[in-house]
Amino acid sequence: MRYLPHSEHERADMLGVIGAADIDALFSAVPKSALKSFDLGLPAHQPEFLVEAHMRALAAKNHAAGDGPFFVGAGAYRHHVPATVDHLIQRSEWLTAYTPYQPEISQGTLQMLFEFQTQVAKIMGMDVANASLYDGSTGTAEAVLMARRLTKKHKIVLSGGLHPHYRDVVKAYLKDDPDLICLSPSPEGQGDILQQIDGNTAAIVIQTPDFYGHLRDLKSAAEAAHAQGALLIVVVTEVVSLGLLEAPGALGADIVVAEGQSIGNALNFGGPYLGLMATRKEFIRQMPGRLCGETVDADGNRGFVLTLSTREQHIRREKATSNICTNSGLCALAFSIHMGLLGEAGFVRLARLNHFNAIKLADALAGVPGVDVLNKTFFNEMTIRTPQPAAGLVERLARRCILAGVPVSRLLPGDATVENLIILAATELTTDADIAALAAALTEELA
Amino acid sequence: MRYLPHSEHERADMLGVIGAADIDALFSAVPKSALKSFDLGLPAHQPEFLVEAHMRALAAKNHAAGDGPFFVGAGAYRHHVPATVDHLIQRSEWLTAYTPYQPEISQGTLQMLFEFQTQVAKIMGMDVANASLYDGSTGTAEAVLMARRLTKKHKIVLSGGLHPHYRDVVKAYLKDDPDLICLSPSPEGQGDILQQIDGNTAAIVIQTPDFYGHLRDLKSAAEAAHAQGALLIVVVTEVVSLGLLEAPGALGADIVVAEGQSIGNALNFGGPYLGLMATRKEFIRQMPGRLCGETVDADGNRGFVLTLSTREQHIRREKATSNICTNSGLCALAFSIHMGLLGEAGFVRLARLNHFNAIKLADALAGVPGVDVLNKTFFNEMTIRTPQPAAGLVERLARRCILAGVPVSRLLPGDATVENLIILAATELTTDADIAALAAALTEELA
Amino acid sequence: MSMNTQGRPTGVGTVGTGASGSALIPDEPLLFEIGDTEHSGVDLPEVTLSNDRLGGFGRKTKLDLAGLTEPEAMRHYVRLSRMNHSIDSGMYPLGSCTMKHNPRLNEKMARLPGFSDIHPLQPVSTVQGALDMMNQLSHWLLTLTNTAAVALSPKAGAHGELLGMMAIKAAQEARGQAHRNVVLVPDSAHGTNPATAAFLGYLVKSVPAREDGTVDVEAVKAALSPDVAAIMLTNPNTCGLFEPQVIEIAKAVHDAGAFFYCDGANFNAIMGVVRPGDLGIDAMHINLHKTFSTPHGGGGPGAGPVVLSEALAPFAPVPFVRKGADGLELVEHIEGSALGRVTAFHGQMGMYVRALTYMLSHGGDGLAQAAQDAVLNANYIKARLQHIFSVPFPDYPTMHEALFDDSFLKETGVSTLDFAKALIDEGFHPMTMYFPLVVHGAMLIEPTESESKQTLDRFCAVMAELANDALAGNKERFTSAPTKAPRRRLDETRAARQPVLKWEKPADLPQAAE
Amino acid sequence: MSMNTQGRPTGVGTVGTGASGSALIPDEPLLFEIGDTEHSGVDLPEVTLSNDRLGGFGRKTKLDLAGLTEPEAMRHYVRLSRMNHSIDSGMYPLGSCTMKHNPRLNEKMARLPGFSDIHPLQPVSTVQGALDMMNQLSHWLLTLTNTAAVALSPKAGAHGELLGMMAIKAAQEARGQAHRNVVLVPDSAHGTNPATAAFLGYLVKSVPAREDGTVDVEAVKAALSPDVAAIMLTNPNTCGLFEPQVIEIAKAVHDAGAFFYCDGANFNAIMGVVRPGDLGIDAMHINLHKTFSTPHGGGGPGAGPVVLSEALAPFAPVPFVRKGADGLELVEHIEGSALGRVTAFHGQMGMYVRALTYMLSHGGDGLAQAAQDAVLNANYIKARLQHIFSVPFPDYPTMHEALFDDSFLKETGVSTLDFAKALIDEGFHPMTMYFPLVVHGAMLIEPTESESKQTLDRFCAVMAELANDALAGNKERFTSAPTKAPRRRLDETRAARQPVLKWEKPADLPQAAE
Ligand SMILES: Cc1ncc(COP(=O)(O)O)c(C=O)c1O
Ligand SMILES: Cc1ncc(COP(=O)(O)O)c(C=O)c1O
Repeated sequence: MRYLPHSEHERADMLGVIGAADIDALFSAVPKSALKSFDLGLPAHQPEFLVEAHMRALAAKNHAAGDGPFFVGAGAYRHHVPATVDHLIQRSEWLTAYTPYQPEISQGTLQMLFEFQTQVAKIMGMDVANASLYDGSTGTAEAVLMARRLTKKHKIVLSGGLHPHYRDVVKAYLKDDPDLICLSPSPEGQGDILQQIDGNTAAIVIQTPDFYGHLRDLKSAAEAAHAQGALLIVVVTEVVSLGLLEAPGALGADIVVAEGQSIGNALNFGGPYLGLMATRKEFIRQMPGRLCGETVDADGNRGFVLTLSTREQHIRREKATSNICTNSGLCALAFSIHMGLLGEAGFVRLARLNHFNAIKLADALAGVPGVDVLNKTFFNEMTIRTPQPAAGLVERLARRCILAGVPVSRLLPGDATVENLIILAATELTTDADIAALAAALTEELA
Repeated sequence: MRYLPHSEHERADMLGVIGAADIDALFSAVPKSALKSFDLGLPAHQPEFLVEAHMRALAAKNHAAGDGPFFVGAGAYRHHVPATVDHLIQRSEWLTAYTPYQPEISQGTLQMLFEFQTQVAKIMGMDVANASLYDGSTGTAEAVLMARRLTKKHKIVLSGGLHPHYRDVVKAYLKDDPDLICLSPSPEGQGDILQQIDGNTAAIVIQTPDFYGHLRDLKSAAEAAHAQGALLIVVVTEVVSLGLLEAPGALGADIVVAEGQSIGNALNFGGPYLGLMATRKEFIRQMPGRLCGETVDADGNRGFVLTLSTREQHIRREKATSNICTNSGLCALAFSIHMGLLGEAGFVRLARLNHFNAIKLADALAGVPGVDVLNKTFFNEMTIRTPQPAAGLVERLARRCILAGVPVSRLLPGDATVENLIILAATELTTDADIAALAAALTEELA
Repeated sequence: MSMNTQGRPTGVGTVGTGASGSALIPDEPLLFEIGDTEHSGVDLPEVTLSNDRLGGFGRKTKLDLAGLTEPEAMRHYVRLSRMNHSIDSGMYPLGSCTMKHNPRLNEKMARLPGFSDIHPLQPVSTVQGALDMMNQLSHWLLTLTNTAAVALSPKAGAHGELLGMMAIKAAQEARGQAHRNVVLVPDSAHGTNPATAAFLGYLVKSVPAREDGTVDVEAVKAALSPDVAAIMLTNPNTCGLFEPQVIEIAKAVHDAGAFFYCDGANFNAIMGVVRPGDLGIDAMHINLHKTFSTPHGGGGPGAGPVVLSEALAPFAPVPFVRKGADGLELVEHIEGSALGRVTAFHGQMGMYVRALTYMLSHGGDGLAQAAQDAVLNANYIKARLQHIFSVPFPDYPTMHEALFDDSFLKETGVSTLDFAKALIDEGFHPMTMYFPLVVHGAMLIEPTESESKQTLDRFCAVMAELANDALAGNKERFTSAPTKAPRRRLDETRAARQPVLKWEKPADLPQAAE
Repeated sequence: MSMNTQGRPTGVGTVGTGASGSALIPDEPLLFEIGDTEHSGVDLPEVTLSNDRLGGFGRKTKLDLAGLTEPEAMRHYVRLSRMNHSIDSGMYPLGSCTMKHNPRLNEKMARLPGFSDIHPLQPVSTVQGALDMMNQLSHWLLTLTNTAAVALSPKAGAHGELLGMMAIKAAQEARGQAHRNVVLVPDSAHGTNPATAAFLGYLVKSVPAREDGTVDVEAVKAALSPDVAAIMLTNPNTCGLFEPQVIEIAKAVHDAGAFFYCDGANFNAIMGVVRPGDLGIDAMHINLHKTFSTPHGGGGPGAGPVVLSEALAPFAPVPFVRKGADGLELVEHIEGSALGRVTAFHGQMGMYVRALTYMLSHGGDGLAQAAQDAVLNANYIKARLQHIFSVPFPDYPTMHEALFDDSFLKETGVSTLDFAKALIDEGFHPMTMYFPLVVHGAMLIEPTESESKQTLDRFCAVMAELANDALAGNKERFTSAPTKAPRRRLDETRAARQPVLKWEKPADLPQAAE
């Protein structure tokens, strides 16, 4: 067994040192009835090449995004990750290190986290960012709880443009909470969230670009919220949009949560992803998640440590701001490397290219007979109304090897008003040929 | 341009420090007529994802060995390389280091080479091995020259079982040398090399398993050669065979050359590969290539250095044993890691499994009507005679997605006696299903 | 790195001047001190946006994001990485963390485009292999635990705890027991346990441990009341002991109408050897990033699937996979489901691939052998060190980790922390310290099955030598340690008192440099 | 590592006790001191060979090969690697070696199964993409050099020299000039040049250089005779200078019936800016592992394609690719070909993929910019250091490398070697030393285009500080260097006098330990 260093005689020697008759003697505390009292019936160990063949066969049964034209978005985006990023994150010293609790021999991870926090704060226009959360959806739920702690008020209003999965996660975290108001889906970009704000409101949650691709007005929202002592939580599922859209921090956001997958991380069928969270300086002590800070060592040299851990479960236990422990360290590294490679110039160029391709896509879709593009504004994603139910249409296009986007009904089943809607995204990887193929296939399917 | 760190203003600053008006001023020694006097007409720089798309499209036009049943060998073999090997050799400190001329900061590479030399010497049963040559074919030519230097005699006899490419390389290196005797191809394993040995003979060169898969008798060859003061050079193109076959050193070989690709290295369409060379202690100073040796540092700690470099071009120039400089360092590392993972137990098991699958293949081929298996002995490779010209048959099988082996005529064109011969190999990756598919297809094609 | 008084670096890659200076681990400036907003390591075409669709929401503020060209980035991240210890470069005996070997086959498989380049919302008909993979992983987890259902989606252990406790809450409500607002948690529990319970609004009530480090069923009975919704028990527990009365405890808990949440972080000790379902648990998370070798990544990502008993199975969250008429179906919504979903999409696919690859490599036989080797290694360390180190709970053989306390250091002036830092100078990562809380100055050592006898021997020799040196009064070696690492001890108080959580341009700093 | 008197290690991964000891770079025993013949990191089924076909040639002797399980192997090779300097971790200014950035995209592309998992002898119809790739690479090489043909197959630069000189020999024979048995080689040439010429049986005759470091056309004319087959000239030369009279030299050589072999190892200085074909060369190898960024790998593999003039094109070896009726054809045999083949199969495919990927990434414009940046960087170093260091050839701007001699150290007792070793302690890899031979105590510095201005500034500052320190009489710092590396200076004499070239079991050693 290739992963186990002991030979049989080493095992025997060690048992001898321990003074145990056999290995079972070390399991003496286990009730007899439960110790090795079964036959697992699982396959035995296998050579690497057979395991590889097994896994390759499974992978081969999936249609990879690169296999044809691809327009699926709705919270996860296919961008190009430079080879450098994936190479670097596989280095032993990044991949196989633990959480940097021993700073003297973890300065690599710690300095990287400090750089990551800086990058995240900068793109969001906020004072501070944490060292990552699981993903955007759980980050949104954490932000909602954080807002309650900060304001000591209860009412939470979720915009109708919030990703339905994010809404569901907040609902699960706030189970049956009557103070949680979820506005109905707003595929046309309409919104009545500002009317919902009252003196009991802890926070309103607005996603932009929203689930349907529309850009939302954060400035008015911030003003309305702040007027009532409520916080504005901004959610971003496509972090690339921040290269082209005004920073939420500059518009008055109090907490910004984002899904960071687009930078540095593959689609991975939904995970692992990367939760980003940034906030105002004065809110740090209610922030969940790890924070890395600068300090000096005994020789006066600059160094970094995890800090403010009195917010965290391993110190504060039931009084912690969150129960999160393991977070998305390596995804944060991937993000930080990719963002470090992009820099301001590259990040802005990337965002512009995404928007450019999305405009081409929108224009091409608008030209397909029977198709309406619902968006007046968008970044790289938009919603169309088709004359047919979306689910079947998308399925038929998939059979033509075109992954045409997400039928809204997949996330909001049973809602007749969205049955014919499809959300489509374009990125820097979308080619003119892809768009032409989609438009042609859609035209044929709808003919 | 992502690989170039300078911005335009940095370039200008640097020219200022240099005191050059512009970059062309630094090229003032170049004749005007030759400096930038052309338009290359080459494409401009491209984003990574477009380059990747271009290369993927080229790769996709090839039939990869893993795409179907595969029996091609004849000097290059498809074995499983553990993921650990390929991961490790991509570590910056291995991949992007230079030849370890500064031992204080190259102990990683040096210790590895010392271990590699030990491994190679052990599997060959020889006293010493060098730190690699380009590949087996050039290694064979180097061995021949080394034998001449050692014996101060001239005649070289190449067995008819030597890989035709190896023979061609020796011929090129020894251009028009009347003392080079190349015996005619011996697909049946026949050999008359011993009769060729005379008092003027520097060395005889015998490959085993030979090009056609036959195992050759090294012991008698060594005795016959030594009786005349000639050396026995043994060539091994399938290094895995040494797990199951007696070590050439134990049978009297004086110089052993092998192609090491099978361990740790992919097929790569023929390169980079790995030349292994081992010899007797007393012959070291005539050996080509780098050698790594043990020593101590100023504090008395064990360390390793490149040594005996008075054999080499950078010290001896026109008196060097060879002109080789850059060799196959990283392929040697891959070999050493893979061999280190295998160990004696694994290497022997691997060789046994190869032989086991080859026996199944031979038996299945023998069962195909019209096919003769020429080999009485083999390791993992064999030659068959078919009723039809081999080239066309192999081509037709390729169209059925079966890569059925190498038509001997590909390497010995125009030789009517080999026109119907195919060389086929099995390895640990050959499955029963692959063999059945081949036998069935062959039966059909020959029906 | 030599620093000016503001703690800023004075150059690029200076080799430290102290004893810790190594020519091959030079200091590295911050990304922002190397790059600027013009440099970029990504080539992309410049496009003209003549008619944008941004509706006036376009960016007006600058990002001020530094970029690096590719060679600069490569060097920056390679140099930073070289300042890290890692499991690949040395023993990492962190108790409760299961820092085992991370096979690279797993990494390779996770990167097959058929797994890494598929979207969570592309048509289910186009991801049948992914669903099959999830099904196979589920089968292994269910078989190894002998439980009824598994929810794959939690993102890490603590997230699994959350899901499990949510399911318990929902089940209690379904039984009309919504008033149950207490969760029992032993003091030895990991911080995530009480944090999770509190996160869901439960009151946390502690259960005392016995002298021998295990939980007394009688103490549990005494603590159980009609207000108790569940107990959260770690087994093997955080002292490295298997709870001998776990079956009785489960029964008592069930009899009292409560559920048994088992923290499965220590499953590595018993996988393939003991099935938690046989012990009466109702929910248990499994850290794939511990037991099933998905790499820890410097702090994640992990994956914390939760197995559930028959009683809790109906309260599993979406999504899950089931067999349908046209192949595998992904169930993403259930009408009136009590729990909904705990994360967007389907969880940590990348970790599932790695974990399943690991399981197939090991096989059922190999997993059991691994568990037994993990236990063997911990007992070997305990046996070799127990004569010098103080063992708080000597009554039972330990499971996968060996726990010592600091009483052997009492007279030395050397603290557990000092001792651990001295280990750094010997090339080892420290053990877990000061956890579990139930032991004074705890040192929790988990070697895992991945360490060879040779390494364990060396580790024990170093530990013994250090202990003898501490007892011999050589306090300075410990209090000044580490001296051979890239940094000496860091000032954590300063970090917390004057938090500097992001880089500011020296010019932007309130008090400028010098 | 603490050692006994036999130089054997006393333990696993001991942290060195000297100043060079770093907790993160512990010493590592030899593979054979860790593993044994039973351990294996590869799982394979045991098969029964009831009826083997080995004809009695089966192995009787033991291999005595140590094996490691996978976690042990991972740690062994990661630890070893950490003792290496690398281009990714620091500047590697080795003159003549072009240690430039190695993009990881190239590595990724080379590993696509369509390139890495194809066999050199599978049917040509199944490898059309590979042939197309080779054709595209050839097109770039021919375009950049303006030559008539290219032979891709040489395995490295020296192998390319061999091929080129073989072609020249064949061409001379074809012209009835087989008697020409002299090759002219300047003293500044790399060792492979005279070694290659001698390998083919040529007499090597040196050509003196001028005071200014370049070759005088008159000196060449004087050396040319009816016995001269060729000149081997490096351009830019190994002093970092472009040969100003190269066109005149080519003409003189041709007029005398000889050929011009150009060593193209320094092509990085001029790619996209000067086409060697325009200068009159007949053959030139191009080190893909220098100019076109394929990684050096600690000593290879490389690739040394050779471009050929019209005159030599007919003497190119097999194999080559050409357009045929059914797509691309691989020509593996030519009836009566003068040269045959210089290696089995088709050369370094893996390197071709990397080089073409690099070319496409850079584009024609990027390659020219890279060459100019390489030259800019070398001149910048020269400009910043020329006031302290001694410049042997100040007349011309340098090309891609800056050459200094040791005259500035004359009174200091510090040698070039000492100086270089002190650079190690500052985190830099030394420059090339004592080459070219034409300069006393040469220091040849090639920064390549990959180094940023920031790094160059730091390098120059360190170089200047070292020089000043040497001049200030601080000899000890240099003669004792390095002190911060994993090893102090090694005893090379001992290594050569009592060669120990492989590990022997201590028991097997003639004189047993102690
Ligand atoms: C006993 C125990 N429970 C729970 C956890 C939390 O797991 P995670 O870090 O994956 O959230 C840990 C992790 O360290 C643990 O050791
Ligand atoms: C000038 C010069 N010529 C030839 C060579 C030989 O090239 P290779 O090492 O690829 O054989 C080198 C390599 O260092 C060189 O610098």
